[in-house]
Amino acid sequence: MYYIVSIAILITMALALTRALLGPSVYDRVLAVNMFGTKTTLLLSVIAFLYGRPDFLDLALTYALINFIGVLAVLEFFQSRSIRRANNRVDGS
Amino acid sequence: MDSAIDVLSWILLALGGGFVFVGGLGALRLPNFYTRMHAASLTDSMASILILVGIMLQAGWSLAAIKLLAILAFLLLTGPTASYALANSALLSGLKPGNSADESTEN
Amino acid sequence: MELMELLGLYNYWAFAVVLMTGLYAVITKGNLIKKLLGLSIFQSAVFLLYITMDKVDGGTAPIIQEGVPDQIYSNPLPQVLILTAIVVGISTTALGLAIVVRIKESYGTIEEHEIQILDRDS
Amino acid sequence: MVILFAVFLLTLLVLTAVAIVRTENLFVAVMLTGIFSLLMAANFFVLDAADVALTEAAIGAGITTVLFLGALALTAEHEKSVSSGRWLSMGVVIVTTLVLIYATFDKPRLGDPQAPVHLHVAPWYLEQTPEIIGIPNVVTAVLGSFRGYDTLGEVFVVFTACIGVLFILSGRRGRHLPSNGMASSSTDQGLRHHLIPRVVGRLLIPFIVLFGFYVQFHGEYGPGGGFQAGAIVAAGIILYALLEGETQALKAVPRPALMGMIIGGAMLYGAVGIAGIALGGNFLDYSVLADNPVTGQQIGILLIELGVGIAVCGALLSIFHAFAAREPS
Repeated sequence: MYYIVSIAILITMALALTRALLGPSVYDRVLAVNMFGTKTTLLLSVIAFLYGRPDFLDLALTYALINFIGVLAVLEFFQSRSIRRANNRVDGS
Repeated sequence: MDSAIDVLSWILLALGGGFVFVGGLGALRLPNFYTRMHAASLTDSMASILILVGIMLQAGWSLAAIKLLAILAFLLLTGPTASYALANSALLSGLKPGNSADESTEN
Repeated sequence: MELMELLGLYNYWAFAVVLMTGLYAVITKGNLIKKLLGLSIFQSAVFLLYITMDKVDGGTAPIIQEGVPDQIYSNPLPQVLILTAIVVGISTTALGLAIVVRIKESYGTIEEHEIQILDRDS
Repeated sequence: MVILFAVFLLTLLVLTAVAIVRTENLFVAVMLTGIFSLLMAANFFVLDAADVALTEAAIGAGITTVLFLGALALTAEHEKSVSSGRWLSMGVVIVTTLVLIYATFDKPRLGDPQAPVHLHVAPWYLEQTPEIIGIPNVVTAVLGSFRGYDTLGEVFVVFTACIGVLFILSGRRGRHLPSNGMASSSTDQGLRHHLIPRVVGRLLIPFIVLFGFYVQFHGEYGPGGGFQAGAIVAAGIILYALLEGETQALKAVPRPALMGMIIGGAMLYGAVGIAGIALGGNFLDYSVLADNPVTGQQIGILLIELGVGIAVCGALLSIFHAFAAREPS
């Protein structure tokens, strides 16, 4: 059963990667990265049990905790970019 | 009793696998960014609940179950937050939600 | 068995392709950040090679379990080398990025050929 | 069966690497690097390297993306495509790939127990660790004790790289740039106006730091250790900086404290080594630190892991602040 779940997750990872490669907007790619992160968390939990070493759940826990820092960094990146552009417009006029 | 828990956990895992797959399909096939995000984020949360609870039933009362609970709690907190942040930055830079297929280009 | 032999080499093939993809980015791309990305891909390929070598059939991660006497463990040595190398890798990449940022501030560009033109003109 | 998972993951890895090199939008390339790192971590885990996977997770999930985005904000987002000598280099690369693949046919296959790597010192480490050091995680034992010199060197490489970044970036910015006090105040507000990320992020920061400490002090018994813990704690504080603005994060952990962490961590490592000499042993020989050699080894590993954790955390945070404090031209 773990195998079936892992295979479903792996196929979904491939689908998410396809979305990341196709785009078309940059946000689609960020979405794909975020999806990929959740899928990796689930895959690592499942494989930890598949291997019979549940003490390796620490790894999935790491991803669950810090994976969304990347998305927040993207939000901050776009926000400061739009502020900068607005400032440049004010300076230029 | 044990076999009942086993059956329940297999059902949850199978459902979770199904949700994961449907979410991936939605993220690939739906026509524009906001619909894709809708598909991905909702199924992400649902599949996380189903799969992690399924494994938790297998683990029984142990440190592993508590860790799984923590993973689930953090995923449920961070997943929707990440979706919010993403939708917000998309909206900020002028990607309009609409029902038409994707017309946006790389920016 | 033949198939398993070939699958057992797949990791090394993936290593070769990823390594050369990184090298290609380093030698052809003119953008300095792209070069650094290529360099970090190259680096990751080397990590992959080392970690591939640590696997033993039927083994598990080298954290000794009590009450399992005949457990086979994978090789800890490559893991130690790569564990430290990952952290060193991000620090050196950051150093590279810092240099790129300074180049951008001095030259106004991070494209290699434009920098060369500016250097020749001055 | 799991080997098939590995094959699948590796195929995705190769595709991602090719896509990173092909795309001309650097922002997209950085996002794909995130996927690349996730795939690497999953691969490491499948190949039984839990400690390495944890390191890749701690570094790749947040810090790499944040650093590259910081550098992109200061430089440019698009690359200009120039194709000079592209076919020649493509040819060279393909030929080298084929040569490398040809060479792999002489390699022992994946997981072969008779491979030369598994016959030399590795069995000795696995056998002797429970007796000499008495901790379950052999990776930590080799890292901290058997190959302590190596790790000392790596810590000083991180230290040196961090000093390099600070030298290059912390000076005054380029002379031709107008200093705009208004811009700095308006861009450095973090995500203060986004209520949801702010609330959730602030809720998570204590857990991230706590988990970092768990990884630090549980490293002898499970996957973990100083390198991972330093990166995780640094990620937590970087999250604070993203949410509240960089100046606010500097109030929480000021620059002198960061300097103290980098130097103090590296010095702690060195001091443990010198304490070994002072007590009559060799440099980095922990057996003399306590009456019982096994306890001495454990104390030594605990202390040097602490030094590594502090130094790595300080170095990564200083690097982050060096990039974040700079104004784009």
